[in-house]
Amino acid sequence: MSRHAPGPSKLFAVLLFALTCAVVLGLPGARSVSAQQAKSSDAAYEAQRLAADPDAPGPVQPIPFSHALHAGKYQIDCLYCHSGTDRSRMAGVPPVETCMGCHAQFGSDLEGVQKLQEYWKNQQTIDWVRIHRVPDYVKFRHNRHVAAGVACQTCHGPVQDLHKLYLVPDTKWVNGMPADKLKMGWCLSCHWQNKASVDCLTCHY
Amino acid sequence: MPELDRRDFLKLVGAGAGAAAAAGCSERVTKLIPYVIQPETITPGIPVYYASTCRECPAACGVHVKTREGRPIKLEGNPAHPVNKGALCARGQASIGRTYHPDRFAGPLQRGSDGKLSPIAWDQALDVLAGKLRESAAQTWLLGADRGPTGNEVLARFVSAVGLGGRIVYEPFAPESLRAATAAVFGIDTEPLFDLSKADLVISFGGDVLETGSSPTEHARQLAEARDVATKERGGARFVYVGPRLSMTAGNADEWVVAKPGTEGILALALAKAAIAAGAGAEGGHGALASLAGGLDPATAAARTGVDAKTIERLGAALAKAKAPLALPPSTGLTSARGVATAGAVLVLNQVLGAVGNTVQIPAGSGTKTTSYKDLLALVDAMKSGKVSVLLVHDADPLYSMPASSGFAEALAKVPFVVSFASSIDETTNAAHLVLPDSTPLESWGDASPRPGVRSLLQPTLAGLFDVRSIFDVLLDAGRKLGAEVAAKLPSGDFRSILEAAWSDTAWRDALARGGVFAETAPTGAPGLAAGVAKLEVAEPRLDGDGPFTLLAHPSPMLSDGRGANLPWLQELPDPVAKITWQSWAELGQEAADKLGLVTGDVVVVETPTGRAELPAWVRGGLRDDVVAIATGQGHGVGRYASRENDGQPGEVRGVNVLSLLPTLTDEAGGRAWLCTKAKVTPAGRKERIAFSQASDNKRQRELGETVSLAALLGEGGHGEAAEGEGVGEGSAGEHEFIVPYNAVDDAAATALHRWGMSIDLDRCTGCSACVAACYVENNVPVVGEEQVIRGRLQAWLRIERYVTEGELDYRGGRPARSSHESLGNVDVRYSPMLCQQCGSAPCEPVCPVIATYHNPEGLNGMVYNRCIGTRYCANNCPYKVRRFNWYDYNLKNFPEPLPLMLNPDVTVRGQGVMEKCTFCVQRIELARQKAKNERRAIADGEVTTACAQACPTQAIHFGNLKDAASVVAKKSADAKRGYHALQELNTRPAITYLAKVTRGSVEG
Amino acid sequence: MTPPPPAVSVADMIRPVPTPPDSQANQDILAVMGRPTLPYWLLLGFLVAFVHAAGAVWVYQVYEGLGIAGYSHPIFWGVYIVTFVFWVGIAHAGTLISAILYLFRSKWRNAINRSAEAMTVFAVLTAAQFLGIHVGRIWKSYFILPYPNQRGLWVNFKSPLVWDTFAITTYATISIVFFYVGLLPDLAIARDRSTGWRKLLYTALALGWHGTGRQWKAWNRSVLHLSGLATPLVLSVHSVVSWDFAMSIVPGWHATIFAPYFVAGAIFSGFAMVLTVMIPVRRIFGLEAYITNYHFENMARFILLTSLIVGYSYSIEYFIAWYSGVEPEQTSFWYRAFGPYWISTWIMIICNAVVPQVFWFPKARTHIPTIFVVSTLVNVGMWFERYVIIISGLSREYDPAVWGLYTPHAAELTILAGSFCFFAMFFVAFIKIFPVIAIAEVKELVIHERAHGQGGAH
Amino acid sequence: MPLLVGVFDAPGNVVGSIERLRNRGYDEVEVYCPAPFPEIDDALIEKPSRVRLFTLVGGLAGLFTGFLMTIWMANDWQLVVGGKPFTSIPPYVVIGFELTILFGGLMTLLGLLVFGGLPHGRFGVPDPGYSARFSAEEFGVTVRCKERDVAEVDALLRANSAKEVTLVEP
Repeated sequence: MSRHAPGPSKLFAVLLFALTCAVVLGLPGARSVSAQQAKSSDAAYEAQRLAADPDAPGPVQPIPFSHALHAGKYQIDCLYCHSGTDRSRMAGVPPVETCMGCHAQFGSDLEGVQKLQEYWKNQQTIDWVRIHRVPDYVKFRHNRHVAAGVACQTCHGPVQDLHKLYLVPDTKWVNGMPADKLKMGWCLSCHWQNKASVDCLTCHY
Repeated sequence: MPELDRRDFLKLVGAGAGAAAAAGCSERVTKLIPYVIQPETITPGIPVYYASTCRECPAACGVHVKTREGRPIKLEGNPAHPVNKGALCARGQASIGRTYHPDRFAGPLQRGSDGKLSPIAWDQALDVLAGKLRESAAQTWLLGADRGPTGNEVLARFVSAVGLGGRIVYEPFAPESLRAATAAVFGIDTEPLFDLSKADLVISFGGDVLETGSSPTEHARQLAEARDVATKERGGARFVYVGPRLSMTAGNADEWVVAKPGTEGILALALAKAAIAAGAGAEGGHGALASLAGGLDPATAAARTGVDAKTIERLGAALAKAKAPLALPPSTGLTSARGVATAGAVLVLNQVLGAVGNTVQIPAGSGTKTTSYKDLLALVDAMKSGKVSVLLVHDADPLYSMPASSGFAEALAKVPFVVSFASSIDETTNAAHLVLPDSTPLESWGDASPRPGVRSLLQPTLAGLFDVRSIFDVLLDAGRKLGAEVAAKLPSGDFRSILEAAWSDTAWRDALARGGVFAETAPTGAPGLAAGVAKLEVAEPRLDGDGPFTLLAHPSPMLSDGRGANLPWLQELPDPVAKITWQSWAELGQEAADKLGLVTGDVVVVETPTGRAELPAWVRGGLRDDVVAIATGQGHGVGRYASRENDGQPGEVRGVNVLSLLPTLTDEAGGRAWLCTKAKVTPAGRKERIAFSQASDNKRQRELGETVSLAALLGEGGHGEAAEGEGVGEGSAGEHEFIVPYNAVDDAAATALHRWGMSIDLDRCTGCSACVAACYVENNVPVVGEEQVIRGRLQAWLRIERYVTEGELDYRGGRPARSSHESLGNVDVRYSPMLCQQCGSAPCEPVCPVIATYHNPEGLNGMVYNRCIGTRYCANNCPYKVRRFNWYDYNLKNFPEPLPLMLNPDVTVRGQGVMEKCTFCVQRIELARQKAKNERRAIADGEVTTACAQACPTQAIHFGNLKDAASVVAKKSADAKRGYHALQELNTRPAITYLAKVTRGSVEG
Repeated sequence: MTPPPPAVSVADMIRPVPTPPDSQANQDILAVMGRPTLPYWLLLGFLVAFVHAAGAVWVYQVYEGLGIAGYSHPIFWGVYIVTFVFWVGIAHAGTLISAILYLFRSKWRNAINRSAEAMTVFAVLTAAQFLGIHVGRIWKSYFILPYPNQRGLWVNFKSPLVWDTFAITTYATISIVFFYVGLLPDLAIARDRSTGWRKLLYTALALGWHGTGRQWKAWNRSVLHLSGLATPLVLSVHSVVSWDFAMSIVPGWHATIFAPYFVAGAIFSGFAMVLTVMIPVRRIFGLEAYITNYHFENMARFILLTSLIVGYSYSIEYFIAWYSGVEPEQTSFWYRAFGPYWISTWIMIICNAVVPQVFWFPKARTHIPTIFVVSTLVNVGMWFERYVIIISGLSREYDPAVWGLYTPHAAELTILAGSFCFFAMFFVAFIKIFPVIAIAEVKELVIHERAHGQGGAH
Repeated sequence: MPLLVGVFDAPGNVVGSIERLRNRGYDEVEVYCPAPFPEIDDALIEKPSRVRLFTLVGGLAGLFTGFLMTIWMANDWQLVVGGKPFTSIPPYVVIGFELTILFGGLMTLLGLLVFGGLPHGRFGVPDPGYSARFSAEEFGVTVRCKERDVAEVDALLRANSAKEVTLVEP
């Protein structure tokens, strides 16, 4: 609960937010991107191809983003893009700004990055297809699990090896019944194992 | 990710919390939409708080706006603000709904030739406005409420620069009489400040300071401080209420003096005289008094006021004896054509008692200076005679809030071009030709200064939801369109820059952070009496018409002057006294009703010289039999919630607008008079179902809303039950030898760090219902509407029960008798908040077949919505009846767009067919737990509190960890003399300890 | 004894066993199952139609929410639960007659046990539906079963509602088994005398019953054991139902007398229903030879007895309320008799405790119209008994601020009516498909009498 | 082998003939009764039916299931309701009882099928010698014997006042 009062940053925030909303409402954005860089590695091209592969499991995303490339090859820390996940109930999904932080500099020869820059130019939001979700009456807390040292892969699968993301199936058995990934029994089996709270009110309220 | 949340809610609202499970929402393709640029302060999932100011009433309480992903979801009191010190009243709590109101205008509108309002673009709208101004600036008038120092300044500059006819600052409940009286008595045109916290004897002459006064939250807190039995000796201040009606404020008094309405001034003078006779100290007012209260010996005063001489002498003596007495002037309802004299008399009494400079301050420039009512009436005449060609209306609904007899309607019809700045539909806007929607308080910059030294800021916490613009920027732009010379006279820049400039004398960012600059000015001392005193003519007021009844048009605590009527929460919150929702009702005294052969629910015709109205009667003992009382606020014909739905479409008039009955009278100084007519009351011969939220105020001597006499508390015998400790109260005195004393701490797991508990101090609870409103907003509690309330389906998790006296074991047949146990001159009202008691051995738990409700390790009575199958056995078995069932998918039916945006994302929205109830705001506990858990410690006292406790103006509710012996709640719960548990003979082992209300008895001379 | 005739050659003896005219009992009772008449079809058609109408209302309720019913805080249970308890009560006569009277070897049961058992089965089926109709989230109601699930959750066996689920399920199962076992020999009889689809049906159901020695031996034993099991069951089921209320702390519910009180009431209403149904059936299908006034008189005696028990319970409830000195209890009962629900209360007292007293007079016990009227009134009275207990109890609880009132709405009343049609539908169909009287057991008597040459069909 | 059918009116005679046939060493005897007559069954089969065993086993199984299930489930995931102990016997008695009855009843049905030899014969094909009159009010006694004994059996049955005796199979 960040009850600290709004400093200059907050004001800035409010204005920025106003701007964002205005943009969402379709007013023209004011920024542009220079794209003059060296050619990307073949690995990058390969990754992009695989990430876009319609036959691979998982939904086709607006941008062929490869976790295997970023988290795997380049070893970028999850929290670098998904910031806030260690502080908040919700996982931080990187704003376009974050992506542009790097891709303003390079990768513009990749069609995926071009798409990204397109989004940025029009100040549009990227509508990713959601893959991991729990019902709304389940109050999952990312920060708690990060604090407890649960690896992201535990729930999200080996993202560092996945070019195209999907709900990597995993089944635990509870009372002889199969509990699929992100189902209650699946969460519980881990909670029981690690002596985490299994009080109903921990997740349901 | 606002969009994401909205989608979530839409789905939630669509599918319902539980039903979603069946739907298997994980299969549904949903989008994950991040920001383009994420504001650095916003971390999705973590609330951010911004300090701002509530603009529901002139009191200008400071608020913290709780935002999630840049979206305000709740208003909380600003602890740093001197007015409300962290509390926030029901109206403030509900005001967040204005921003997400389904009636809001998406953008500017113009009335076309077809008579319908149709959207136009802003610049187009501005051209239209500018054009009108160019044509007839001199015949243009600006009518609206006070907008704070800077706002007023800008408006004034605009008026002069463009050369408008003038500006009317209009506030229907403005205490003009009091201002005039202060001017007359002390020669200073200001509003006196009353500090109840210092007083040891408060006598209110019809001043309903706790619900509809100038600053209810503040006064409630002060009164509670003054009467705190823990710190003040002998029960602290005594409180006497003078007036014809047992209002909420009166219900909190020790003694109720039933005076004839309008004779408060006379009584005040008589008391002053009696006080002097008993040797009141201050020389101040004696001279003036002699001239004013020449012949007012107790006997004559008694004859004129209907208060017997003995009482007058007794009270006089008491006032004389009191160290810090305080007399409060009448508030709106009792302001008569003699308003100035009455208020003046009260001020004189204060002067005589030496209260001025002590409990009464007369600081220059306090309160809001409104235009005199007579000037407004003059404008109405001008409008009638076609002298006004353009009327700009903002922050006011005069077409509703002006008495019909003033002819405002006809006058407005004569105005060729009416511009409204309202952000959502109201009566006046419905008649406007151009609508330029202003931004709501949560979206706008601004400031307010309720009294010298206290400057409070508003800052926007939401933008882009609607295409609306601040009235100031609109007017400035329109003005600038009129040419360079006008523009030159206008302040430069937009309103925000103007505001910042106006605050340049302060540390702007600091001020924003704290919510303003709060430098309380030093006491003003006691100014001497001015010559004006002699001119006061204290006498019975003029009342138009004839008829056995005096019409008392008292302000509604929830709807106020009608501005609250379109907020569903305020409609559904039961009136603190009548416990009626969504409707208008006429209060009649018991005897009067018996004479007319009326019972509660019978429709009566109330006739005055200026109008007639039909509305159901509520028969009560707490009202003089020569008075009929009707609350303001209802009677709207537009607005989704303000008006009744008529085959699916709003537009049928809801209830009665009492203003249609009032003649247009003014007080001596031209201020607005409310107590101004007699009325005839006749049965209409039909019945109407009243939307009561409470069946009966007879508690049948059961262990609810207990009291303990002061004598008993001080261990001086009297009622002995206090000594019993457990099971305080007349009803339970020594009867329950089978009650097992218990320790609520035992009902938590030994290993748990917390046992959540609550203490509720009935001696502090005023019944204001702020907690209820807070609960509604915090927990996404649905509003169900009039018809459902009548069918007994109110969804409130927390309700305030209003019991009168210990009650009797009446075995009347038929329906439970609505007619109250009140009686004239007798105050024994017990307000008792009732919410889930989180019982240690809860009757609701073992009967649930699926363990949807259970007892968690920290002592909470958990309710798992998605497990519930809706057998409703738990609710049957709950003796406190605090469980509510979703008979329909209320959240689907009653949360039209964009209301879902204000739902609390941390609380599941309950779907059709599940049980719901209070869980001590477990979502707040979970949030607080994060920090504590990271630091491997228990949640500290004060680190988490429930929405109800937080909102309470008097801090009657304390929430915390009972396992922590040092916590406030643990200490409070340990109170052996006042502590009791509701219906303890059932041995449910509640976690809530009530502290019995202290009966201090009537004031001794 | 005649001397054996001279032996003839084997060849001469070869010929099929001739079939003489069928026995009187078979003819009479199977005649009931004869070709349905037009009025029969009309009646059945109406019933089916109404059941569907009620079903439509229920679907609408599931879609809209229980709000369309008359529920009102704090009365969370209404007509649905009332009707549930009512039908469970009705269901008691069958097993009682079949099981308990069987153990007591009171042969007069033979004439009525078949139809009574049928009623039991149909009544239980009707009642069971109301558990589903009543809950807020029918689509989640399977949560109430203790089945292994990935959530790792079980049910709360401390909850009377779970007891109820088990009791009703058991009772339904056992009643059906009992009904079927009793039906076996008659199915064989029907099989031997039917053609077409009926032949097929009965052949299948009869499981090749021939009435051989070992079949009868096993059958006798099974019926004995089933009776032995069903007797405590029938007493337990309504006790459990009564605990749905007695286990709570609601004034007017929380009473130790409830179990015996409810069981007596159940038998009371059960017998009344059997009479209400059988009197017309006997009349229409001319079964006077089998269901005689003697049977009716015995049942009237039972009604008189149980009526006395029920009446006693009423008075005891009030006595305890007064004697306990618990004010909420006293208040609740006062309002029960003189409050908003006084009409229901007095209907219940008069119909259940007063009217049946006419059976003290043998004339009344043997006068069929009287019996019919009384039994019908008892049914009405027993429905209102449950209504009074549930509604008036809930409407006057501990917190006077939230006292409330409840009046049933159209939806509930439609579904209530629908439940009667549902029950009737099954029974009407049953009349034409299965023998309404246990033929084999009737024959047992007939043959005995023929063997020992006694008279009178008792 | 030939099959004779004797038709009787009185159960007493049936019992008589059965005993006689047994004494003469005829084992393949079967009776068809229209109604339950324990004396006949007992004459045919001496030892008491073992259905009782099934009932007992079923009942006990139910009882144990009832208690073990409730106690185990309440402790498998311990959730406090109404501050009551997890293993609280009184409420579980109800479940125990109900399951006793349920299982007992179902096992009894099973017993009937097993010991009653149901389903009996091929679908829709009656035993040779069975006829509809045995589901009316007459009794049938069928005897399968060697050809040379036909006469004796015939005589024996008639001697026990069989209404008629017929040979349905040579």
